[in-house]
Amino acid sequence: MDLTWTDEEEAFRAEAREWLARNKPSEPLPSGDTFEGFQANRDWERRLFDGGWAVVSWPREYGGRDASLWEWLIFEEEYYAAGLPQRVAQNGIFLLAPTLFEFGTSAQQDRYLPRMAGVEDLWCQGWSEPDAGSDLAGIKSRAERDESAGGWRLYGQKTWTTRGGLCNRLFGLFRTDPSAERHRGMTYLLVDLEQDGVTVRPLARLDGDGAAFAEVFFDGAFVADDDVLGAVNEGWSVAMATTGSERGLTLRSPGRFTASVDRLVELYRSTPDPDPLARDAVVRAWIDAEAYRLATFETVTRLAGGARMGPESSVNKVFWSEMDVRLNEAALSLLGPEAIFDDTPWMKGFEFALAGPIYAGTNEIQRNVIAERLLGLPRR
Amino acid sequence: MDLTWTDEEEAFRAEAREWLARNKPSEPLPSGDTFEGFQANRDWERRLFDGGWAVVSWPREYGGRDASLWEWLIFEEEYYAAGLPQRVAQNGIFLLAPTLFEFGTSAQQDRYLPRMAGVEDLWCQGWSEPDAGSDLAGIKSRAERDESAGGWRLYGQKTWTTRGGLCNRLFGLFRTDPSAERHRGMTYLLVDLEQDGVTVRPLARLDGDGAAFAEVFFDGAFVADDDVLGAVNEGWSVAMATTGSERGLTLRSPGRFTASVDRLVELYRSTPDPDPLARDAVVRAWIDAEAYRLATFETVTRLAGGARMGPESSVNKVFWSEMDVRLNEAALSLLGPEAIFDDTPWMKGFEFALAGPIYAGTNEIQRNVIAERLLGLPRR
Amino acid sequence: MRFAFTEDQVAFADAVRGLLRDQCTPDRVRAVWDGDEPYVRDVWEKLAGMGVVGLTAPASAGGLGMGPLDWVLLFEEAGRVALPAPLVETTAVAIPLLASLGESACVERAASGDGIVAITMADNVDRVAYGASADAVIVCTDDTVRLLGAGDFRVREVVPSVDHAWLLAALDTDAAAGQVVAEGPEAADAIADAYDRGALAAAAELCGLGEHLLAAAVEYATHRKQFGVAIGTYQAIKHHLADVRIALSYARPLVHAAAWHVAEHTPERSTYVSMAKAYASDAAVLASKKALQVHGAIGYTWEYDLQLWMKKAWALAVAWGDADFHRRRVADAVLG
Amino acid sequence: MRFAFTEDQVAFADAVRGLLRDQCTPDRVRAVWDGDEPYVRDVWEKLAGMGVVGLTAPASAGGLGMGPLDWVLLFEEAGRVALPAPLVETTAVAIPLLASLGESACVERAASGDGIVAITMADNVDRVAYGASADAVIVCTDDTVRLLGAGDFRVREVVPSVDHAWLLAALDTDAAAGQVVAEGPEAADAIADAYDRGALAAAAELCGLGEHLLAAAVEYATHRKQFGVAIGTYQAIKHHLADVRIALSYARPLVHAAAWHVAEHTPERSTYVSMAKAYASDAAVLASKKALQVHGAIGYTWEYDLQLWMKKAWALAVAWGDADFHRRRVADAVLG
Repeated sequence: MDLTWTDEEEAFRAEAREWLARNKPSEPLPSGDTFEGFQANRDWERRLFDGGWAVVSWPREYGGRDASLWEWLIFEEEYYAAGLPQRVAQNGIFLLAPTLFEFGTSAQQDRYLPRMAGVEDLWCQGWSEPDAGSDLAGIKSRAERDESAGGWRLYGQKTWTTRGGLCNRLFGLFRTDPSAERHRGMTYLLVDLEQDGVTVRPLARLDGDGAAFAEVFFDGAFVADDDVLGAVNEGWSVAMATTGSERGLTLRSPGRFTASVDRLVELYRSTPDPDPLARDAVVRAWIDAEAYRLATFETVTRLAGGARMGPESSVNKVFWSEMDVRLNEAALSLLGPEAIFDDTPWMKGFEFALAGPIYAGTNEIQRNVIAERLLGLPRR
Repeated sequence: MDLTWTDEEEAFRAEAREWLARNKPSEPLPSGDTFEGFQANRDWERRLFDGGWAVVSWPREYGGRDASLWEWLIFEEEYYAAGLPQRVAQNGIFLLAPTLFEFGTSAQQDRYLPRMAGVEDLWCQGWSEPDAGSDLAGIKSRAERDESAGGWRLYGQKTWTTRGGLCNRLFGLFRTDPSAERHRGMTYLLVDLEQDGVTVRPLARLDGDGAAFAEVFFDGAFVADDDVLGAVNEGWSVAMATTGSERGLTLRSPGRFTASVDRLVELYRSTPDPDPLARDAVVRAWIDAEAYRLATFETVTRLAGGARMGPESSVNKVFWSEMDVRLNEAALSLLGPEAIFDDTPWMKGFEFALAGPIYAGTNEIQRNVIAERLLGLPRR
Repeated sequence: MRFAFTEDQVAFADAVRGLLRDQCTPDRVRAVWDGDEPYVRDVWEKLAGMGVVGLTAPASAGGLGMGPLDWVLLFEEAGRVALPAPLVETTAVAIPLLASLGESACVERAASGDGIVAITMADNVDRVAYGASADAVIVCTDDTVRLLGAGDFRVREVVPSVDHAWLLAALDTDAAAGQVVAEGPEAADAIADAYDRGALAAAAELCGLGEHLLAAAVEYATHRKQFGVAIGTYQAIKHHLADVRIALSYARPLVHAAAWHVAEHTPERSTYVSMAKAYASDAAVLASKKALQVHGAIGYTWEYDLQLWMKKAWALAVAWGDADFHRRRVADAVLG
Repeated sequence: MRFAFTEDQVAFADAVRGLLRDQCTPDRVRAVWDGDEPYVRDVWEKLAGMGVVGLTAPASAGGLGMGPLDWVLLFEEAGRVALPAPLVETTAVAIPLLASLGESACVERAASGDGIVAITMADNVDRVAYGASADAVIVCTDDTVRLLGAGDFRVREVVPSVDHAWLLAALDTDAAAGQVVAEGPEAADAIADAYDRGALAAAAELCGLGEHLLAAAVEYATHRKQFGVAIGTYQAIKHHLADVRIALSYARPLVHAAAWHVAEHTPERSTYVSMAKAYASDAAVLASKKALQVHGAIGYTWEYDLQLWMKKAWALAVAWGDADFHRRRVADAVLG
């Protein structure tokens, strides 16, 4: 065991820190989940790409710098410590990209990865549907074969599509075999949203951000055969690779929480005569964030040794999502009567955190997975 | 609304307090759940009976004083405030007696109630079996018809029978219709344990009290027809009246918790430099106990107006059982390093409290009842 | 000992419930959220017509001369519909405060529903609920009660609480503006009682908010299907909502007992109010979180009405002292 | 950065696990509970034979000269079988303390397994774990380390902890008895390090105890049937046990990191030890409560072995500082 960074890693950290300090926007960025604030975020992320920092762990040919997982963690720590926000490109670079690297053809990789990293394409995820939330296998949107056009025609509806109203592309699951049921007969498709037969209706989030979600309606939109990711009718297993990433390591790097908890400690120190109960809540949040960071180091050590993420990603997801709620509640409790106001970073953080136990598989589903797949308790 | 006691009630309280102060044992009683400590408790409860305080809410003819439910609550407050322990007679007087009053013949009432109140008979409950815990309808013990003897022969096993090794009588459910299943075909029987065909094997409790439970084995023991309570094969509905009492009002009178929380406050006051977190835990326990007391007052007002306890008794049971755990944990947390020792009242209280979420229907089952019967959520 | 309301008290609450259910619909709450009006004026007028707004005013001022036992159930009903109107501020707090200090003209106007009276108990006038739409503002500082008339203050800024129907105004005023209604120990006592009434009324509204959130979640879980069955058949959902039922079932008796103690002006009244506010705040916040979790993504949108209740619960759980504050107050009384 | 143990470290732990699984069976734990012996002497001798007892002693004293990264996994194994023996006291705390202060004779004897060394860090000798069966007792007070030999103390009374296999002795001794091994700042530093090692070893044992309690509950829930199905099919049971899995899965990395910080003697070592002990204490107590709830009545009996693990978890959660104490220590370091 060695919990120190190498000289190379320290140099990487110093380089990232310096670049971010020099290049980050002088003012805090507006929310990227609003129509008004989106472009400023996109501009910033383009700058990140131009500086070679958009996708550090990707190969250089696609805009990355071949960084190790360790370096990616370091970058994330520095990124969030600099006060920078979650990326508008994140669903592409963190959820689709791992699947593209694993299942995509080289043509698909060449076509999409650089534009994704450079925020020329913005990708949203087309998983959930009105009747398929926790029960993802219940999706009904379908792709009908259009042999003459060499592809598929889409029909149906997706919903809770993050930033759907701001994205030009969608990756999602569609039924391609009408005779198959549940997990079978679905195909993972890469869809151009800027075409006839697609209607996007934005949905505002609990905190009022107007472009946070969208409903996406398909009525004959076209997907060419070379935009099928993986094999036809094998979409479920292709998609599962992505949901593993969503629940596991990539969606919530420890740097996000160590940065939040550092701000919480600052808030504590600047609070006159803080309540001892709030002190306890703050130190619990601090320990939680440290536990999460160390558990991630353990995971990354295993992954670096060739292991793959299994159902323990569900342990991860429950932990970070509930930690995030507690962390923001600790801040609200420190704020006391001031906790009543809207648009403070902590109320916004609390509202944002409340989504954690719901999305990427509800925590109820995750606990079922932990019980059945990690502990071996019997399914019904 | 009037949260004051009448002059009569105040007089009743003063009389009870004075009698208890004059008559209670000079030394704290040993645990009544041990073979060594049982007799001292029985002696004390006999004295209570002789003084007319054993069963205050019963009719005078059976040893009570026709007290109202309010007076019963007052007596319980005084009883526990005097530092007196849970009664060894309790399963008879609190669980069987309400059923006897409602379903018993006058002959049964005359035969059993006075001896129960006078601790001449000690009753235990024969509900659970090795394969029927939460699933009470899964019981298998049976009573076979013995026409010539005018009664029934018992076969099978009961378990978790509280103080079974110290009691001479058992009330329980036995299958009398071999063709019926689940809730049907059971009969509520009153069984003499001091006869051939009965074997009692005591089981020690988590805290070491050796007579706390027993397994009771039946192999041809006899129950005469006049010891059938209610109708043959109608035992389930007869028994449900008793489990209502167990979960609801009678098993845990608020006086028990207000007395415990008063001791907790004393402990807090005698703790040098108590931690602010422990202060918070103590005040939470204090509020919990007050909430429970007030909710009981509301219930008693409804009962006095002719209402009956329904599924809200499950709300009650979850609340008091989990409050009791928290209350004892608050004390252990105040004790700090001293919390490690066995045989302190608070460790004993903690261990005792841990049974609360398990017995009288686990809290998982109670929450199902609350969800399905109070909230109307669909069964599977 | 009788822990129950009178038939009249229950009947009044039922009548108010009926009125609010019909009149204070979610689209009316939305109108206030959207800034169309500062509170639901038409509903407020109807409540005034029923006598609700002025119920705490003496008969001589056009009121019903009622006390906390008469109004506590009404505030639960106000919470149940997330009523966006100053019932806590004007009816529970301001009117009885002014009436007890012999200030009748303002009481009469407020009781009639014609003008609303805002109140602040902070050291400043920077966060006055309904301050932007009030005709009069009571400023309570230490042992002075000052009444500002319409000409005595200007609105500098409106600061949204997380409940967009409950706006706080920063006012500009002179230190000597308005009229000193009371000073000294008498004023200090009246202010303390006013604070207790505010916390009590807020606690009752929180109970009503919690009951609605629970009912909405039960309704959703009964009809929403996943994996081929209603999600309410799942034990995890059942236990989430059972926990809410338990929390609310023990908050209400504390709130009702606190109303009795305030009505009787017992020495323990503030302790009971604090127990009630602590419990009700926690129960309503629990209800909001569990209701959101049961609803899932749909509850997390701006469009869906669940947020109207959730955010009012969050704001009210903090207003009039949060649960930690009130538990400290109980601890100081009980533990010394 | 490499957050993993070496193959040797894992292999050593596996070997110890095998030995303990075979030798330290529940009936052996029961024997200590029943007072037949003060600790499992035969198991202790076998552990000594494997080098475990003396692993922290220098080679010159017959030990393996190993540090926390070598032993932390072993303590998890000791917890898994609820080992009733002074592994924390003698191996993690006393031997390295005496060795660091140059006290070799006593170290050599302890490392061989022939005699055990008890230690107290309180101001008195009233609660000395294993004091009744120790050949030597270390008394640490402020900045003095005193070593009492067999003739320097008498056992006045034995006080049972809730874990009946972990007995505390009240000793009689003279203030000047025994030998002062170290004094002054050097002693104070050594005592602080010893305390950290004790808390770390206890945290590791708590993880092992928690893992066993979880495994026992999973096993029971898989086979126990009610309503015609295994109770482990119920979502409420699943979620109880998932919560235990989560708590333990985040406690272990903290314990392992704390071992590294102690091994490296970093400035943050005490803070990491405190984080580990706080988390492990809470996780093990949670495991005990959920395991009991899943077992129901059977787990609530004296006969059933679950109590051996539960009560050891309760005792160890309090020993070497409870979770609140250690969180305060973290707060003092992090928040000032």
